[in-house]
Amino acid sequence: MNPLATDLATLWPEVLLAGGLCLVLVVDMFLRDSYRDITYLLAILLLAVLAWSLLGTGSGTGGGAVMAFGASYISDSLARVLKLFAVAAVGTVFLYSRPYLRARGLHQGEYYVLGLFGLLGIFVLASSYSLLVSYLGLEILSLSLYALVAFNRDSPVAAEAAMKYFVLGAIASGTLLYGMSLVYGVTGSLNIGDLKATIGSAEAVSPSLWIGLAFLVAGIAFKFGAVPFHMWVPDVYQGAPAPVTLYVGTAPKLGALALAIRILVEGLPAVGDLWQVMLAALAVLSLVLGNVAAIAQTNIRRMLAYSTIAHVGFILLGFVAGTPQGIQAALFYTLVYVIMAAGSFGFLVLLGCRGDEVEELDDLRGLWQRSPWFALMMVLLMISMIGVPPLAGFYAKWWVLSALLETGQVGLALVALLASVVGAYYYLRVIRLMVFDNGGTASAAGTPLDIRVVLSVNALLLVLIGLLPDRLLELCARAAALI
Amino acid sequence: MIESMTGLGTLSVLVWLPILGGLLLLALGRSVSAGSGLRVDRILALAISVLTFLLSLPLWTDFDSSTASMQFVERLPWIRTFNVEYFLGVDGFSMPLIILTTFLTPIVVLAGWEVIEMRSAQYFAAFLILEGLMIGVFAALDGLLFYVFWEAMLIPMFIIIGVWGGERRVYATVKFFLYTFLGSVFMLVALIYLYLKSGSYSILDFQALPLTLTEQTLIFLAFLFAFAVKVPMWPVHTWLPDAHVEAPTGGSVILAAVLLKMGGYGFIRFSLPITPDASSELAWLMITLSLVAVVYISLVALVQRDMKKLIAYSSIAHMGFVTLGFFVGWSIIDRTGSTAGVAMGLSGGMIQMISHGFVSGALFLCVGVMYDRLHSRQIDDYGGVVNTMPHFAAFMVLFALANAGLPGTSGFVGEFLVILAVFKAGFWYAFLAATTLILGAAYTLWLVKRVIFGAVANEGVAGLRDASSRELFMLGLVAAGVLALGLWPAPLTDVMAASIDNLVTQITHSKLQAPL
Amino acid sequence: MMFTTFLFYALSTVLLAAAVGVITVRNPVFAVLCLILAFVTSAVLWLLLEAEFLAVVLVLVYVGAVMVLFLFVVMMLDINTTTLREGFLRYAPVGAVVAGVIVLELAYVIWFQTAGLPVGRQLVPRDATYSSTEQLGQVLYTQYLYPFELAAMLLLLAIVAAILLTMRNRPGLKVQDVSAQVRVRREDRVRIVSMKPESE
Amino acid sequence: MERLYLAIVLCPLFAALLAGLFGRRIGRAGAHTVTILGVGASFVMSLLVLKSQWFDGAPAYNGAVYTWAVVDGITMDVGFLVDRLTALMMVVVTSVSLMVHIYTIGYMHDDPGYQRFFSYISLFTFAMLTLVMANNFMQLFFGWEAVGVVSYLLIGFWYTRPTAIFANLKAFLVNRVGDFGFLLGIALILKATGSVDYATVFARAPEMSGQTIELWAGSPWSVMTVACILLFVGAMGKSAQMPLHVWLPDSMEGPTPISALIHAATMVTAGVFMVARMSPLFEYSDTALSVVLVIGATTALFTGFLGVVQNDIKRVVAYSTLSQLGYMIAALGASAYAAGVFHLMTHAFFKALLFLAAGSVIIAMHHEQDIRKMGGLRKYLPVTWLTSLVGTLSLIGFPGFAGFFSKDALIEAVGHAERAGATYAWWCLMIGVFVTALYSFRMYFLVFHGPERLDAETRAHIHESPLVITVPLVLLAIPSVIIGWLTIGPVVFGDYFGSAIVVTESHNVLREMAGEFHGPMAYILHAFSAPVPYLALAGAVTAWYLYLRNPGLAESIRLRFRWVYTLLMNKYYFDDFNQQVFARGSVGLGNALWRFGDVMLIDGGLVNGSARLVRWFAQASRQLQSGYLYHYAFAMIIGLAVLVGWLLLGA
Amino acid sequence: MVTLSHYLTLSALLFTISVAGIFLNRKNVIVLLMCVELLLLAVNFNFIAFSRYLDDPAGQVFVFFILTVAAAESAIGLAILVVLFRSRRSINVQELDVLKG
Repeated sequence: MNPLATDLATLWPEVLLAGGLCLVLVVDMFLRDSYRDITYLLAILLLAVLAWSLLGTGSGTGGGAVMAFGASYISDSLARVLKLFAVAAVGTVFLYSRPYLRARGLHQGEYYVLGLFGLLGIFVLASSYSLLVSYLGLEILSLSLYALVAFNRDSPVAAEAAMKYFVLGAIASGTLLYGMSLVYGVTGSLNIGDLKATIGSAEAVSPSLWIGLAFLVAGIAFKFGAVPFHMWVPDVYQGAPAPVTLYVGTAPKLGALALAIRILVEGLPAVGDLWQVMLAALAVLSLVLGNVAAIAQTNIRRMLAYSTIAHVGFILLGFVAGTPQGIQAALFYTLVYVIMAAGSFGFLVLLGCRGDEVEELDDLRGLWQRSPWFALMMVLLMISMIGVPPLAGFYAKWWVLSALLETGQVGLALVALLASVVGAYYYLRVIRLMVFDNGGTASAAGTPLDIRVVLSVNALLLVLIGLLPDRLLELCARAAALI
Repeated sequence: MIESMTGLGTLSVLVWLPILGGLLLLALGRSVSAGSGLRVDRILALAISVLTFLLSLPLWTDFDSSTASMQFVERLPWIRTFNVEYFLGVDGFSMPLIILTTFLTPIVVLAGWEVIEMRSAQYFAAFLILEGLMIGVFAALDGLLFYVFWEAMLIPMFIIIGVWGGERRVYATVKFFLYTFLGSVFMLVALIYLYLKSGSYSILDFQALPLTLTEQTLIFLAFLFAFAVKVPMWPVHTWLPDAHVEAPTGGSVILAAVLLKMGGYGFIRFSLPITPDASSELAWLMITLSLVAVVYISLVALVQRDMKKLIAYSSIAHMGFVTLGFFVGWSIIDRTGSTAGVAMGLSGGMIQMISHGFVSGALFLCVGVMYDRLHSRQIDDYGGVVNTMPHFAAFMVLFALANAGLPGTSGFVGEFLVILAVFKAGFWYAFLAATTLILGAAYTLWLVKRVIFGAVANEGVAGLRDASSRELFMLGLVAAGVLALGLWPAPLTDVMAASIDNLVTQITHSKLQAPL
Repeated sequence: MMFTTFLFYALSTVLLAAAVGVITVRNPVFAVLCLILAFVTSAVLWLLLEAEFLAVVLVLVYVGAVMVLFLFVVMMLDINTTTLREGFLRYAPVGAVVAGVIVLELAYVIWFQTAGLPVGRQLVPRDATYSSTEQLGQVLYTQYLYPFELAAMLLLLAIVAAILLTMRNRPGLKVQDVSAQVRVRREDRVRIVSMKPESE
Repeated sequence: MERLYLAIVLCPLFAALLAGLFGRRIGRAGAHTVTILGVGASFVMSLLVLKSQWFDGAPAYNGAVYTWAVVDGITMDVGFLVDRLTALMMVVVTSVSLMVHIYTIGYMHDDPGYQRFFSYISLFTFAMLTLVMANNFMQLFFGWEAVGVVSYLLIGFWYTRPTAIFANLKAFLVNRVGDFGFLLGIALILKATGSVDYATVFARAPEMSGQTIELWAGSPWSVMTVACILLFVGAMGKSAQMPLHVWLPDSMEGPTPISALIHAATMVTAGVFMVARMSPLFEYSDTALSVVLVIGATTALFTGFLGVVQNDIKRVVAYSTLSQLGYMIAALGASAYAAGVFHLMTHAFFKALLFLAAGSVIIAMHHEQDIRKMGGLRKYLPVTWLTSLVGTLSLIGFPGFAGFFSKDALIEAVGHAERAGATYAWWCLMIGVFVTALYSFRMYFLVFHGPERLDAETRAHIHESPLVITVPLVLLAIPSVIIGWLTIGPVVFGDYFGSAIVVTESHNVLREMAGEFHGPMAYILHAFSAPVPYLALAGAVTAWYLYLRNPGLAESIRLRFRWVYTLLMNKYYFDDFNQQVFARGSVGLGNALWRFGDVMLIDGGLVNGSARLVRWFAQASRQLQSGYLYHYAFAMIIGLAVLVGWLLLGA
Repeated sequence: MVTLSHYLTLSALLFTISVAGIFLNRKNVIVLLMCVELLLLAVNFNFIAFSRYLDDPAGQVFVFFILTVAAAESAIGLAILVVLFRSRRSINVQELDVLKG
């Protein structure tokens, strides 16, 4: 069996995805608008197949890392977990989105195609083992996101958001590239394995490497949306169509995580203390600014955007710890966050899927009277975001804190905690509006069954993880164990 | 040291039965609540809570008061990754508190029987879930499990105050949530630290863990934040009056009767045994704060014009005795060099907690009874209630006297023992503590004078109908408890004795040397 | 050597001037032209670095395609050129400061903290037969097959996205509907009218 | 025997519960039958106990009923100590209580709270019995507070009267001030002896007397002194000694029967009993005894003065009670415990008698209590008149009457005592005799003799009270005359109390006096060699002259010494002082702490302040998100520049 | 003698100019897109210079891909620009301020 064949064999998830994607694209081209559901179903089917096959391999030998394409591609447990969750996230997003898009005449196959492109980008990032591949993956992801944000062509805000996102994103990838070029200049290699190998004590003290590192960190931070590279987050979350916001808010975080882990943790451990310091600063800024700024918001999605920034701060703290513990914590936090974000944005999509947009917080007033069940679900989501047990959000914070304290960074831990106490306020405000107050318009009445089920499952999943967190914790521990 | 058992036992049942019952109620939702044709929610709630109470009685009857080790232990692995266990068990401290909880919950359900018209099913559900969580807090022997229950309690309480509360309910409940949340995050840090040191979350391992003085001090302060807010101790007490004033009757009852006890319980379960040396270093602080609570807060209570506020402040003052009793031991040891009196302070504090559970709960019930009729908590709107509600007045006076620490009622025992203990620590401590005899009587009986006695103040009072048999029944139940505990505290003290002695040996054994 | 040095400085000056022109000139059309100039000059500079293939690609693909696209768009959306620029002047100082800081930071490293950089390394002399195109060709489809395929996907994505965003079929657009033409029947075209003949 | 004691205590309790809980069911008749039976039973049984203690010379019983609690190795029982002192008290309490029960049938017979009232007084009897029969401090404190509560309830019995509910709150709080000291005293005793059980404590008294305690740095006090004084503070509260006497006159707001029972005969004497019970401790501290002596004597005299100017019939009796209590306390202070307790006993009878008589008058006058509106009632209320004459004579210590023996004995005892303040006390008491006679007869004359000042329609309906009222009067009158004659020998000069009361030899004034005691008759004759009878007589005569012979003089005197009069009328301004300083003060302080400390500093400053700060910061942070692309880009670039610069500088 | 440092400096200057252009530009969005192109050009200079001085083709490969991506990127960017113009009738940067706060 020639090497190319084996390489392609290891590449099967991407191949499958790309192939399926093209299939969907082609099929969609020949469909009349009334048959869009076929595209939808095809996409879901594709994702299901992917998930099933990934599960099949993932559950087997936990961590046998396989390299391919001149060690520019890696297939290890981390990649598998990330891909699996990305598939799940994108699938959930699709499930949520259909009725909403239909109600607005936006139900076009491109939405799914672009979504799958984004997923491909995440796949590439997840199992990239070379700066070049990471860059390409990043661009695939970003470009599809830009397009998705501008997806509703008739909405001026969407266009504005897309343009801002695009320009800032371009700067960010330029910065990232600049950093990569410097790293390349110092190490003479683009391969992450080689980076780890070549950067010894001598190169570690090279200032140009540091600068390159700084540029890299800036680029990664932008992808995460960490202060001060966060400015796009609120505008995009608010401006994009709700399903797109849902997409942007969930899966890409996994991509960003992969990028960070592959480049920083696996590629540049030698200068770990440097990027840890930088990330610490960014994390603190994100925690403080995110939580504080969210308090003053009146637009739900904007508020959630700032809360995202705050959560990103927590994720970065996992990296700050630097230990495997910390990385695992960051991974766990990201997974849990994706679930929470999917739930809360999905909740908005649900409320909006009969045509009337739910934009302002005040629209939620008295939701409990109108649709108690979904109000309850949202309450669960919010509580999980605050980090109150027994919901999954708590364990995420808890693990990150453990990692921080293990490395003796008590100060950071306290900052994070105080920030999240401040943050609790605006999540509570959501609960308060829905449960305590009266008036308001939003209602889940007349929403299709599938999306209702999805949302319920999504929210209750947090409770399940909260009660029996061990499985997921172990998964993350194993996934990031080899790093 | 602990006979480990697998499988779920009494405690698990006590924890999960109410929670599941609450979820069931939630699921049934509107279909059973007030307004709907058949209204079985309250019956269901009552049934579940009474069943829980009955199931909790074995804890008392089968309790082996000769040993200080944990009983009814259940120990299952929960989060293997961090060696966290589902570890339940009770000793002389937690068992009475659990009984108190299970005893009061049915009464709370009764208190909301006719009053709660809006979303009654959810109301009762919230209380049932809350009950399960509270029992969990008292029963948990694993630090993280404890924290999970501890934090989870915030949610139902937040909802209860926020939905069924008074005008300023939102302010009050958010204040309550943030105050307590802020307090407990520090505890989380301490717990994680202890885990990193000991490699397990078992509280018993924590207690056996040797720690340096600085470590102890920091951990102690972290716990102090959490517990002081819950107790609440001056100066982090201001959430309590607001929460009480705005909460519905049942909420106030549970808040005063059980939630405040969590703080005291925390001191006994965590602060004292885990950080004995820090406790002795900082005992002066705790004693001072407690005495401030007793005197300052009593004076503040004296001038309240809102009945619930007044009782809330009196709660703070009475809880001052709890912390005083817990921490005076150190200064006793300093002064007298012997541990005689330490145990007295501890048991005084414990009894004070139980008793305060009964008394303050009862007083809030009384206010609730009046509020349901006149929809006012202002003292000025009442006067001469005894003329129209003689039976109710009798109970109210009884509870008021109990609150003023009348011998023969439970209110006396704790204060009596604590003052006896405190005197060993110094005359002036006792002098200040004993002012509660005067101040406590002053604010309580002045309240009674203005509300209960006197000629009928206004047509509102004139229109009052006397307490219904339901109300009399629930008041009677509590009254029975108050008198029983007052006339014969021996059963309670016996139950606690072993655990208290054990605690005394723990805290007098410095951790700076070899572990115990 | 002297010549290349001279060439370098000369081209660099032009390049930088063009770059500055891109961001300063008032009329976007001029800006595009400046950009094209910049690309061309840098293409020459790349030749100095013996990257002929890339230099050619830059000119052909980039200037030939992308820049034309830019120009096209600029023309299409005719943007009034008289937009205010005192904003530019107002913010120029602070911008200059920040830009200066970055340049200084970079230059400081590039010139004084060169540890780890391959500066002063002797250039490997290359004989006349050497061709960077050949080199690229050798690795591109073997070692870099995976990235190459990814690039393909990326371009596909770009196409999809561009079409999605820009193509819209407005009503009243004059297009030929083949199926309609095929489906046409005689009746549609010919109308038989019966009229009685005229008699005299 | 133990069963008997238990029964004695529980009978009234059950009666009270029956009458209280099922009052409506069993009705008025049922209520009073039950309670009277209960109290009667315990009275009879108390007599049996007295007999067994006194005549059969049974040993003192000291046993536990049940263990209240065991804490820190210290056992706290509920139990009985029954010795001769207890027995005497039990008889006094139950007998007076029985009389009052019977009397109440008449006095309250048209009151809506009939059953409640009976339940209360039975409950009181129970509480009082537990107090006197206690064998440990915990139980003592229980009874101590229980009687306080019942008196609180009874003073406020007519709860619609503002004065009544003010009075009962005041009474309870002032008592609490006493209990405050009392509790501290108990705590100190526990600290010193490690027990709350009488027997143990008394046994350890000697070693306890050695210890010292530092109240403030560098001032060691004898533990015994501090403990005794603290305990005595409790006694001051209950037995209304200056300055804690202020509640007793106001307590007259309660129905007359309880004024007789609680605020004359029994509860107020609890302090006297307690000190006598604690004699084994007090004997070790001269300082404490001197304090007791001085306070008692002062109260005896100065509250007596107040009685002279009062016009409310019950208040006059109340002040006389105060002053008599002062006498008893003074006797205790002179280590003449027996004399004190003896006076307690006689006083119980004649003061109860006087109160009930006053009550009878009040009923006859249709609840008119102002003696200036009475006069010449003798012919309308023969029985009442006669009995109250007996009571008055006994009170002023007319030779031969019960009061004479007790009072004369204790004054003499104080005279014999050589202790700091003894002479001062003796003078107070001597003058007190005169004053007592003065105000007693003033009241007597104004009520029963002289011109009739009552209005027409009162006169129309006035008539002697029914039997249920007069019979108790008579029954109380008898002991008021003879009890002293019968019992002075054994009780005061004999060794009736035996071990129940401990007196160190050096202090034992009564032993000295016992030498000259040759039976009651001789004692009476001997008394005339002392000034006491003459003073009493003088007082009576003055009263007669001023208030019958020419009342104008009394008026003119009052005008001459207006300032004295106002001083007395305002009760030396004690009440105003308390009202202004303590009541107002604490309320003001509370307000200050609340508004400034809680609302302003903690809530306004810390809590809401930080919230406001965060919200402000939040608003500010919104400005950063200007919406302009170039600002966003600028922020990114700045961030990048800072990161790079930081690394370079860090290097 | 032209050293690596010269090329690096040149790219640094290009980088800075483009960045400055982005945040100084108050005119129309399209210039922003051009600045992005300049940015990438700067990066390309780095890579090519390095690959020359390291004598390693990887750098050139990277540049090759960057050019590809840049083309795609500018295509999408321009597409968005068109959408923006259609919906707004303006591509003035200062009018892109609906989303803020």
